[in-house]
Amino acid sequence: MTLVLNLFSIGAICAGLVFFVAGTVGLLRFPDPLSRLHALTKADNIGLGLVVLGLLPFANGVLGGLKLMVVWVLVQLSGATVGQLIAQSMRRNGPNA
Amino acid sequence: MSAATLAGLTGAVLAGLGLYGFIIHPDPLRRVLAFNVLGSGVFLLFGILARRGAAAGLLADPVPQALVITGIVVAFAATALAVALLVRLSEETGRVGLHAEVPAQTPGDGADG
Amino acid sequence: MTDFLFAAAVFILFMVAIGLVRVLYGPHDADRAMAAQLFGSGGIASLLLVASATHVRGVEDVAMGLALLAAFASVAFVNSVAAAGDDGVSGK
Amino acid sequence: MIVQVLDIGLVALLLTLAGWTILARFTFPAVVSYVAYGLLLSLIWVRLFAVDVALTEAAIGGGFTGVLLIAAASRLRTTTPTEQGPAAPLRWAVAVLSALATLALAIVVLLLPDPSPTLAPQAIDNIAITGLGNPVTAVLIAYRAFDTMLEKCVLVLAVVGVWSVASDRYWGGAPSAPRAVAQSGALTLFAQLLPPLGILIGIRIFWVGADEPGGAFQGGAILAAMWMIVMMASLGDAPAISKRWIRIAVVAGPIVFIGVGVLGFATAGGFLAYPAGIAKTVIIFVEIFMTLSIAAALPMLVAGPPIQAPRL
Repeated sequence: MTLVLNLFSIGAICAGLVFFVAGTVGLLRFPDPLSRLHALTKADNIGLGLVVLGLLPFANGVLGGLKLMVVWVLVQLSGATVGQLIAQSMRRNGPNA
Repeated sequence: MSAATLAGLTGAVLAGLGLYGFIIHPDPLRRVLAFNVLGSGVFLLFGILARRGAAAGLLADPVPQALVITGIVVAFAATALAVALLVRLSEETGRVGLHAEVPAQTPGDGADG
Repeated sequence: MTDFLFAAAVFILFMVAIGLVRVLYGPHDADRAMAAQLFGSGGIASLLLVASATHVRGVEDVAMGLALLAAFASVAFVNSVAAAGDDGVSGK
Repeated sequence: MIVQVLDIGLVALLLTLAGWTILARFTFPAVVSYVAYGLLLSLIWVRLFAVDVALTEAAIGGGFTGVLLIAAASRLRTTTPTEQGPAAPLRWAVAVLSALATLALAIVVLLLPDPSPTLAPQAIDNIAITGLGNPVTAVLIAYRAFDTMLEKCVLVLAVVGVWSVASDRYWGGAPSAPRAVAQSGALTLFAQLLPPLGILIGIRIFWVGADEPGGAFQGGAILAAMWMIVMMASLGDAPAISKRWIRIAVVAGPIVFIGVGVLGFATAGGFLAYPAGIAKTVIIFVEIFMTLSIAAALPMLVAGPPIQAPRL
């Protein structure tokens, strides 16, 4: 059982790592600010979500697991909001203000 | 080398870096930043004292930790005050330097000067 | 397993650190804000991994604090851009 | 092995960000570097097993300092550029001086005894008297209560200082928080969703502070952040500084703290001594007011001096 859980965790966390790589590559390689924004707001949310999923089996009781979920929800909310705001701001004022 | 010693040496480098920036930057906001870097370096030095003082089942000595918490709060209060003064100075004089001999260009209104 | 968690934390930190190049070289201020945002998520992920590997009490609370405040710097950036945009100011 | 890699990586990244903060040519990249630097610092504090400090650094370094400095950087960029920095020879002299300071500190770090003298056993031995379980909170609120009281007074003085920078005609008016010019849908939604969760987390961190990492300052800072996001989204205005409630809220913590301290003469035979038996109740009572004052003072520090004429 532990082995299965460990394998599950390793799988989920590794998948999360891939998304962080994607976020960074997108941020560095995409040609304009809007597509860079697109790359990173997707990547970091899913990446963190998968890492949280992988850590859930080791969570410190129900409360610990709940806290991990709350962290993910909060980052999700922040990422979505910031993505919207920066995009709006660039459309209105240009990327440099 | 233990994590604590590494953090301590980092604190020493940060303090030096902060000191350098604090002296050479003509822009006061950059000096505020440098001063904060200097401060965080000093806090890290407290951090290694706390970590090396692990005893009695605690992973770090609580006294330096409490001092650092107090220090972080006071540093923030000082930063906020400095920033308020800088913003006001630039509104009043239209510049952000600290040199007194440059005459101020048309202050906003005499009553505030 | 502990080693794997540490290694994953190192990897994520390394990845988001590369993204920080955008903070320095921009070219736009929006890119700098984005890089800081990515660094925030990566930092939180590393923190959770380290917490899970070391079993220090209360680290989830630190992660929750960071996650609550993750958007604040970017919101301040967007707000100040909007405020300055009214005056037609540009440049660094 | 991998742990060393992590620690060295963290330190290298921290130094890089500090270097950018100091050496970057323009102010805005320097400020953004500093925000990332603050986030990284709280990771380092976790590695030093100082979770209470990490929480404080997360709230202050990650949140408040970032908002304060980013708003300031963008307001100051409209002013004319400043004078030149010092010439190259002086620059080198300063670099040598700073390197010597670093060297001296590094020698101290390497020469200090390891393990160092510690007060941890005393902190643990006497903690039962306070009724607390978190030794850091015990130091802050009981053993070194005097420091904490003065720190809260510093916060009040800083708020007074920031307010008194105001121009005469605006005295008594409202500051402008670093807020949106117009309401935006996304930000409005965010500022409506975040506070319920954040207030819950803030109160929790305050409450568990007696026994686990957390406490009045960390909890108060998170509550303060929730008030600030409401102002930043233009859903609520910063209060006029002549309002009585904001003034009472800012001074309540230190006043109650000093009051309880003076009562200590009568009940426990000394300033800031807590009566035996009900020490924890008294401590929680003081902490509630301190949390309130912190939640009121921090956003006022970020909002800056009043810039609107008072409505008469």
